[in-house]
Parts: sequence; C-alpha cells; structure tokens
Amino acid sequence: MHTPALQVIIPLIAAPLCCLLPKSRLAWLFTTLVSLSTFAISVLLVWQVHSVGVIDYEMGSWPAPLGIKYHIDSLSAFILILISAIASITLLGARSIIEQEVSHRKHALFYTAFLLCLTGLLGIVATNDAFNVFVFLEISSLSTYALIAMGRNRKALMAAYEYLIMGTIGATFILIGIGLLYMQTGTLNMFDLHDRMPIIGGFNSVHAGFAFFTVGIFLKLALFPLHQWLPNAYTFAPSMVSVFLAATATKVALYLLYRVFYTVFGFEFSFSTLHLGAVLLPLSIVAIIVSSLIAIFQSDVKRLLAYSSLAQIGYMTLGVSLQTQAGLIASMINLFNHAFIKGALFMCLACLAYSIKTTSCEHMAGIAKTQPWVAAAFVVGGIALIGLPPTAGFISKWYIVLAVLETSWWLAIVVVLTSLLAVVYVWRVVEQMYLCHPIDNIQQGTPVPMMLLSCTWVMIFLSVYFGIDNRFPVRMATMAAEVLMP
Amino acid sequence: MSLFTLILASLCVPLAGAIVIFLSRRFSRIIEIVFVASAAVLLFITVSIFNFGSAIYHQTVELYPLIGDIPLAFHVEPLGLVYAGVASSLWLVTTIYAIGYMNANQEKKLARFYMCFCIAMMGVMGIAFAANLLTLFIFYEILTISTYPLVAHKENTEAKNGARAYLGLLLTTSIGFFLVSILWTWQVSHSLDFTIGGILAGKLSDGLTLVLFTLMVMGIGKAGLMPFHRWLPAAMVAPTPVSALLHAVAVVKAGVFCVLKITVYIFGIEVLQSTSANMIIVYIAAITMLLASLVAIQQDNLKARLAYSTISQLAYIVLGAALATSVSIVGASMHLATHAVGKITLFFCAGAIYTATKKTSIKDMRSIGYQMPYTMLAYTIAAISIIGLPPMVGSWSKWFLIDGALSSGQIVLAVAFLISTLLNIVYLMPIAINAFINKPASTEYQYQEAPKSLLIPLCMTALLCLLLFFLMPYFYEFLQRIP
Amino acid sequence: MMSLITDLYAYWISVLLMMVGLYIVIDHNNLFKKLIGLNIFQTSVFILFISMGKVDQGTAPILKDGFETFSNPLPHVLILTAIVVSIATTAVGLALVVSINKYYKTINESEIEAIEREQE
Amino acid sequence: MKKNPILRETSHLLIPAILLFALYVQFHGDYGPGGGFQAGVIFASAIILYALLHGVKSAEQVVSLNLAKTCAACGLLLYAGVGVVGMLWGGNYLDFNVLADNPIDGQHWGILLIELGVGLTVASVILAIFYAFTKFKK
Repeated sequence: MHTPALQVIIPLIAAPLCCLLPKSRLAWLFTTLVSLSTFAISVLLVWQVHSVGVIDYEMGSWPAPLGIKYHIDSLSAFILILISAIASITLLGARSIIEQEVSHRKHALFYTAFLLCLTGLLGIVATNDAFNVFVFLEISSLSTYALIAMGRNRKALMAAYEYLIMGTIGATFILIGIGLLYMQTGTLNMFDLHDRMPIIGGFNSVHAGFAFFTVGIFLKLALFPLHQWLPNAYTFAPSMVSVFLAATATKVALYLLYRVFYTVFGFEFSFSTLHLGAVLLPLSIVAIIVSSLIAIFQSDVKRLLAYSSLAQIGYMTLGVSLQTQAGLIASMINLFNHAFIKGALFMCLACLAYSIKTTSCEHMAGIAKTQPWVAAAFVVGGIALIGLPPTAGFISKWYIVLAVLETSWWLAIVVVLTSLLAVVYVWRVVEQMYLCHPIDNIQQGTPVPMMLLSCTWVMIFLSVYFGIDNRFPVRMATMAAEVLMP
Repeated sequence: MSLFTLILASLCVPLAGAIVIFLSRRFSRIIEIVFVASAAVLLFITVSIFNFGSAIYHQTVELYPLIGDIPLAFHVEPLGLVYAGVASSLWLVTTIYAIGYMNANQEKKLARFYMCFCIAMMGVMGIAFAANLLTLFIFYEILTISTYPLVAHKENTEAKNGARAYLGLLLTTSIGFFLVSILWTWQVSHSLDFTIGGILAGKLSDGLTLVLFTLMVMGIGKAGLMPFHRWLPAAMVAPTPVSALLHAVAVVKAGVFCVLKITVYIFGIEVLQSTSANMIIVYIAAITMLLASLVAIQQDNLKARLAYSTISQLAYIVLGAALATSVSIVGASMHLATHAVGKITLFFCAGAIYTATKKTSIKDMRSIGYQMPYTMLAYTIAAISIIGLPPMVGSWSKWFLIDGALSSGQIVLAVAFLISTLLNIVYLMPIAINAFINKPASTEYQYQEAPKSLLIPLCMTALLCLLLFFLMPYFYEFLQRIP
Repeated sequence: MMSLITDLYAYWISVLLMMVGLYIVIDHNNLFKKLIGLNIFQTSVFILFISMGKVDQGTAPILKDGFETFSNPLPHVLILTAIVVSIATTAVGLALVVSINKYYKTINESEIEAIEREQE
Repeated sequence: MKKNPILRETSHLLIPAILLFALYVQFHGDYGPGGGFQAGVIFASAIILYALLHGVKSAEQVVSLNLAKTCAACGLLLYAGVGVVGMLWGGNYLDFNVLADNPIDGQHWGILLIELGVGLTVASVILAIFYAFTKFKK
C-alpha cells in the first residue's frame, strides 16, 4: 500500500494542477475534493495503524538511513487525520467567503497555496527524515505567508512579513539543529539519530543542537515569549486561513516538539540530562496566565481568540513539561480537542466577517438577533473553550488537571483558576452578542451562506461530540504516548 | 418499563420538550402546551420510579465509559428520589405559574425561556439520579449554563450584571474547587461512584480529608455558603418563576443535594465523624445561617429578602449534612423538601404581587392583604412553614435538624438554630402582619388579585405546606433509608 | 587558544555571519535591509553545513580511479535544497515589501507603525 | 539599447552560450556536477539578461508570464508524475528502478526526467518572479 506517500503527494500534485485551473469555482471544487481524499487516506492510515501497527514507507525504495523513510505510527496517524479533517471542513465552507475576501484573480493561487500548505503540514507529520521535516516546514510556512498576505486589510502584509521573518529564523534554527546532529551522527533518519544518542549524547555540539531545536520549535509553536508573530497573523489573515492555521499550524509545531524531544533526543536526554521540563514549565504557566489576561482586553474578537490560542498552547506544553505519560496524553488530547474548538470559533468569526464585514467586538452587539445561528454556535464553542462539560474542552481539562495533580496540587489549583480567565473573555463576547443593543440599527448584515454555516456547525458538533464520546482521541493519544514514552 | 428506560426518559423528556419548543418556537400556544406536558410526563416518570420501591435502590445503570473507565451512570436512591420528586412536582406547578406570569408581564423570547427551563430540568434530573461524581458534575454544569439565559432574560444592564455574577461565581467555584476536588478524589481512591459508607475510608489522612471536604463543599457554589453566596441575590433580577423554581427549588437544592450526596456517599458519615473533617464546614454553615438572616432583615426588596432567607435556609441543610449524624441527615433531606415547598410559595407570592401591583419594595406592601387576600394568606402559611412552627411542614425538618445538633453534642449549634428561627420570624412575619393591619378606607384599594394561573399554583403549594405536615411520618420512614 | 580559532575558523565565520545577520534583522528599520540580514543569517547556516562536509584531503565526490577520499556530498545536496528554500523565502519577502511599499508608501517599519497609530 | 552596441553585441554572443551551458548542466546532472536547479537558474538568467538589454516586453515575446507559470506547474507535475509512474509500475513512490529493464538504466531515466522537471520549474519560477517584480507599479 502506498498510503503514506499518497497522503502527501496527492495535495502536492494537486497544487500545480490547481493553479492551472481557469475558474475560481472549479479550483475550489478541485481543492475540496483533494482535501477530502487526503482525509479518506488518513482514515485509512488510522485504520492500518490500528490493525497492523507501524507503517513504514521508503521513498524511491531506498532503505532507511540512506533514503527518506515515511513512518506512520499512532502519533502521526492521529495528527494526520486531524489536519486533513480540519482542512476538509474548512474548504467545504470556504468558497463564498473567499470570493468575498480575496480578489478574484488570485483565487486559483489562493487554493494552490492552501494545497501547498496542506502538503507541508501533512509532510512534516508523515516523514521520518529530519531534513525532510525542514523542507516541509518551509513549504507550509512559505505558503502560509502568502495566504496571510491575501487578507483584506493592508496590515495583513505587515503581519505576513513579521511572520516571515520570525518563521524563517525559527526554521533556520531548526536547520542548524539538524546540521549539528548530522555532524555528530552522519544520519538524518530520526530513529537512527535516536539510536546513536547514547554514544554522542555528551558532545557539546549535540547540546548546542538541542538548544537550537528548542528555540526553533518554540518559535514555530508561538510559545511565550516567542509568540509575537501569531496574534497579528491570525487577526489579519483571510478568515478561512485563520480557521485552518489556528486549528493546525501550531499543532504541527507541537507534533514536531514531541517528535524531536521524545523520538530523536529521547525522553532521558531531553528531560533528565538537559532539563527541558524546567524550561517548559514556567514558560507554559506564564503563557497561560499572560495570554489569557491579554485576551481579556482585546477589542477584536479574532485577536482575542488568537491570544486564547496562545494560552491553550501553554496548556499543551504544560502537559509535556510534567514529564509523565499522563501529561503527554493530556497534551495530545488537548491538541486534538482544541483544534476543533478553536477551528469552530474562528469559523463563527468567518461567518460574522462575511455577514457584517468586521470582527471587532463592539460591532457584535446584538448580533444574536440577526444571526442567531452564528451566535449560538459561538456560545457552544465558547463553552467548549472554557472547558465545561459535556464538551471536548472538558475532557482536555480533566486530563490536564489530573496529570498536573499527579505532580503537585498547588499547580493544579493554579491551572484551574487560570482556566477561569477563559470565562471572562468568552463571556465578554457572548454578552455583547446577546445582551447589548446594536450600535447602529442599519446593521442587518448579509445572510451567511448555508454551506459556511453548516460547516461551522459541523465543527461545533465535533467539539461537543468529542466531549461525549472521547474514545477515539483518548485511545489514539494513549497509543501515541506509549510510542513516545515506552 | 424497566428502570433503565425510566431514568433515561427522565432525562430525555425535558430535553425532548426543549427540542420541540425550539422547533415550534413561532407558535406560542404550542410551546406552552409542550412545556406543561413535558412537566406532567416528567412527574409521572418520577412517580413510576418511586413506585419501584426499595428493591432498585443503588442499582447502577451504566450507559458507556465517559472518561477512561468512569462511566456515565445513573442510579436511584432515597436521597435522589426526594430531590427528583420535589423538583419534578414543583416544576409542574411552576410551569403553569410561569406561563401565567410571562403572559401577564408581557415578557419576550418565550421560546428561549421555556427551552432553557426544560434543559435546566434535564440537568436537575441528571443530578438527582447520577451514580458517580463525574456524571453529577456534568449535569451540575449543564444546570449552570442553561439557567444563565433565564437569569439574563430581561437583557438590560441590571440583568447582565446579575447574570455575570451568577455565572462567574458558580463557574469559579465549580471549576476552581469542585472539579479539582473531584479529580483529587479520583486520584486518591480511583473511584467516583456513590457508595454507601463512602469511598474515602482510610485513603486520606485526617487533615487531608478535612481539606478535601472543605474544598468540595465550598466548590458546590450552588449551595450558597458564604462567601460564595453573592450569586443568589444577584440572580434575583430574573423573572420570578425563575427565582421561584431555580432559586428556591432546582439550582440551590441541586447545591445542597450535592452536599448531602457527597457527605453520605463519598465521604461517608462514619468517616466524617471519626476524622472530624466536617468541622470547618459546620461552622461556616452556622455563620452563614445567622449572617444571612441578619442581612435579610435589612433588605427592603421582597425578592432580595427571600434570596437571603434562602441562603440562610440552605445553610441549615448544609449544616445538617455536615453534622453527619443519621438524624441530621434525615433532617437535612427533609428540609430540602419542606423548604422548597415553602420558599416556592413565597416566591410565587412575590411574583403575584409584582404582577398585580408592580410593587417590589416591602415598604409599599402595607395592607396589601386586603387587596390580595389569597396571596397573602398563602404567604403567611408558607412563612410559618419556613419559620418552622406547627402545623406547617417546616416544623418537622427543623425538629430533626435541632435534634441532630443535640445528638451530636453540639449545643452551640442547637442554639444557633434557635436564634436563626427567631430571626426568621423577624424578617418574614412583619410582612404578613403588616399586610392585614391598618385596613385602609375602601376608596384607597380595590380587590386586585393576580391572574388565576398565578393564584392557583401558589395556593396549591401553600396547601401542600399544610398537607405535608400530616403526611410527613410516612416520608420519615422513607427518608430513614438514607444511611 | 589560537588553535581554537584557526582550526575551527569555518565555525567562527558562520557564527560571525549569523550574528551579523541577526543583528541586521533586529536592528534595522528598513524592511528591505531586514530581508538582506535574513539572507546573511541563512547563508551562515549554509556555510556551516558545507564546511562540515569537507573531509581532509578529500576531493570532489566524483568516482574516478586513483581518488580514495571524498568530501561528503550530502551536506551540499541538503544545502542546495536549503538555498532553494531561502530563495523562495526571499522572493516572498520581497513581494511583501513591494506590496507594503505600494500600500504604505514607505518601507520603514517605524513609519508604518506611525501610520497605523494615526489611523487608530 | 541602440546606444550601447558593445553590450548588445556581447549579449548576442553570450546568451546562446549561456543557454547552451544551461543545457549542458541540465543533462550532465545525472552523473556529474550539475542538475536541474543550477541549470534552471542559468537558463533563466540568460532570458533575464535579454530582458535587461532589450526590455521586458521583448523578453515576454520569447517567454510570456503565463507560459512561465504553466511551465512551472508542468515541471512540478513532471517530477511528481515520474514518481507516480514508479508507483504504478510496482515500485514505491519515486522508485526509478522499475522505469527501465534494469535498475541502472531506470535510475538514469528517472534522474534525467526528474531533473528536467526541476529545471523547467526553476527556470520558469525565476522568470516569473523577475516578471512579477518588473511589473509592480507604485
């Protein structure tokens, strides 16, 4: 079976085809079909991983250390299905709003860039070659810069530029890390690298490589204090790009974190020899608190959600920093659930951006009267973000607090209390939507297209569904954690 | 019908009611019928569950594993039946009252209102029949969220602020303390099931049991213990049926019910007594009981006074639970029912007065008894019941509570109960007395009762206060099954 | 001490270039110059990679009789890819700078910030 | 351009040489230094040189922007397509051994075709970038 390769090359081949397509609508249809097929393949992969175990695929039939190997284990399959599912849902609803937000002659290029971004993200997860990771990272990043720059506001250009500078520095740091490791080991295959770690673990260059990896990944992950690029990028990107990025981009960076620090360097080296946990823990807590506090004071809801994403990233890295299997599982479950929740919330904002052409909080006053379905979706998504039962957010919170409790109870209290800050910023918007009077009466807004609205509700449904039946994410996360921390 | 179906039905009927109301939101007649019908069916279901008798107590009905191997599970036991019975029977009365009130006061967004009401009821039934803490917590939060729109119903600044305090406090306590303590319990005992005798025996040191118990009870913000009581008066901005059902019956009783349930089935009475883990909560409850009464005396707004009275009365129940003797537990669970009946009558009266005269201030209610004789008569009956004087039902529960305090050797607490009773008289009776003295000249008033749909429910509940007094011995036998 | 510098001169050069590049990226207000800084920064990494492929007395990695020691060709291949990436990055960056210039009439970062602040 | 006969004449001499060298690098790439990327850049540089000397318009008569874009896409498709052919003929993705009767020939063919794709894409992308920048108006 060629599923691991197909997973990546289908969108890759589709991208140039897409830019040759003449009509915007055709390009959309094509892109959507492609992303749906990647989703189908990822489902197949999950099923294969479930029945066979690990799947290896050698590119060009070159054996592993020499050639590039694709390696799908439960962790990769888990993230792959997440990315492709989000991409499919996003694209299904995207047509009308992209026609509104992106200038017409750029449509084919927009979808091409989207496909390339998808390729990059899927590739990072599928490949087992360190340098290949860098290449896919840059494919996804470069297309992301282009996607963000297509935003309607001219600030989008500056946001994309900032992201480009920071993203490139981050990726280059990762490249240096790869180089330093290669220098010591002469291999780029992740498992090969890991096998040689005991021999080379003491070298200074490996330590330096570790440091470069750490900074590079933190940059891509937008972990405090390296998060400056993220809020602007999410705020000014076209609405659907925000949905996709918020739900997937940082998640893939987190995947990279798992891979590099658990698979390549190994748990022992990363956490016992070099104390990554001691760096991650304070940073995560500061990220949670500071970002949540900043989110409370944002006047633009899109930016508010961006800061909330930063806080959520903090929860995910917090799980990692606990250095336990329970923490790792919690981190992965949060990764999965948060992707749907935040995707759903950004989707709501896309609906509103379509309808009233703005996402600023004050313009949302009384929107519940004109757009009841969107407002209701936002409320449900918000409840999930806060982490109340019976939504997916509650499951994440449950596992995180449980994992934190294993380590220390005061930290658990801190985590739980800071999570209450989410109540403040979510409810500020909800009150604005339901309990305030519109600032101008003419603000009726265009009706939201059915397709966009139903995709929003699919996301909302999923973020509730995974709160009621969480067997899939929990099982996958548990299996993945067992792979990473045997 | 099997127990499984019935329990599921008790959750699904209100939910189905909510869905039907949502679908037929444009037809006000239909939603009213559906609203009342779902309440009636729910009461029928509760009675059917009750009719199974003691054979089915503590039979767990598992749906499917929710988190890890903790299932979404339900069971029936006497305590839950009391709560479910009280809530579902009073819900039926309230539905009629609510429809009358909402129509008489020309409130808007009725479909949303009734829908949230139904979902809240689902939360209540879930709490009543939950077989483990996780299930309980989930429905607890469903109740919190679904009542938020009810509190904020008027959509003005006052409602917004009230609702904000309501949600803020309830979520802070439930997530900040309750959830943490649940997780802690899970970590210590690897079980969250409600088990007779508790699940924590010998798992924690005395000191930590004290911390956990305090944390958990304080986390149940719905029980209205000080200092987390502010949401109760804040939520009084809601339309009166909401205050009546949710803040005399469903929400606050959900709080004290949770306290009772964790006392009996998580910590276990013996454990609490042997470790003295209950002492902090006992004193917090006693202080709340007295302070809230004192504050109530100063309130001029009738609903606010009733709200503080509720805080004080809830503290009775928490105190009864925390004393952890079998007598006090019986007293507390009895008080859960008796106070519900009494307080809902009082709220109904407040709503009826508001509907008929638009008066909310107690100062303006002098000699209102001549204007609204039935309402004020009902008020007097309910007030006497709350105070705890025979021949009203409240006297029974108060008797057992004081007995419980005495039997555990806490003379101070028994005295506190008595002082509180005196305070009850001070803040409840003057209204009733003032209503019937100073008969004004006939030109200054006219006979002006609230509409029938408001008057009948409040008369019914007032009668219930009286009737239950004579039926209580039968229920006492039933309540004694609570270990 | 001297040997630390002379033996590892390739590293020192790449470290120097890296710092120069990063400094330009951080310090300059001109968006275009920032991109140049970024390029220098990336180039330093390329040099690091290529220098590590060098084997003492090694020749170009072409198979021919009489040559036994070869330089490692893999870093070159990797860096070729990285150069492509860097060109693409530069191209995207330049395109952004040109667009920014079109909409703001300036490519000075602080001036752009001033314009934005005025608008608010 | 008429004012600078030296430049013009030199370019006339150089451009064919550059193109030829590009092709040499391109097709020599499978067993010697070279390859599609370098060749593509060299090839594009010849046309850019032409555009610098004779104006973008006349360069666009040679290779238009649309043609460049199409070629870029086609080159990538060629690359990926060869990989898919390998997959269809029983190997893994990008497996060249199966492209011919024996693996060595197969590898030759594979590399040659792939490098052609790379060269095509690189040349046209570089050109497209060049055109894009020249066309930017304030």
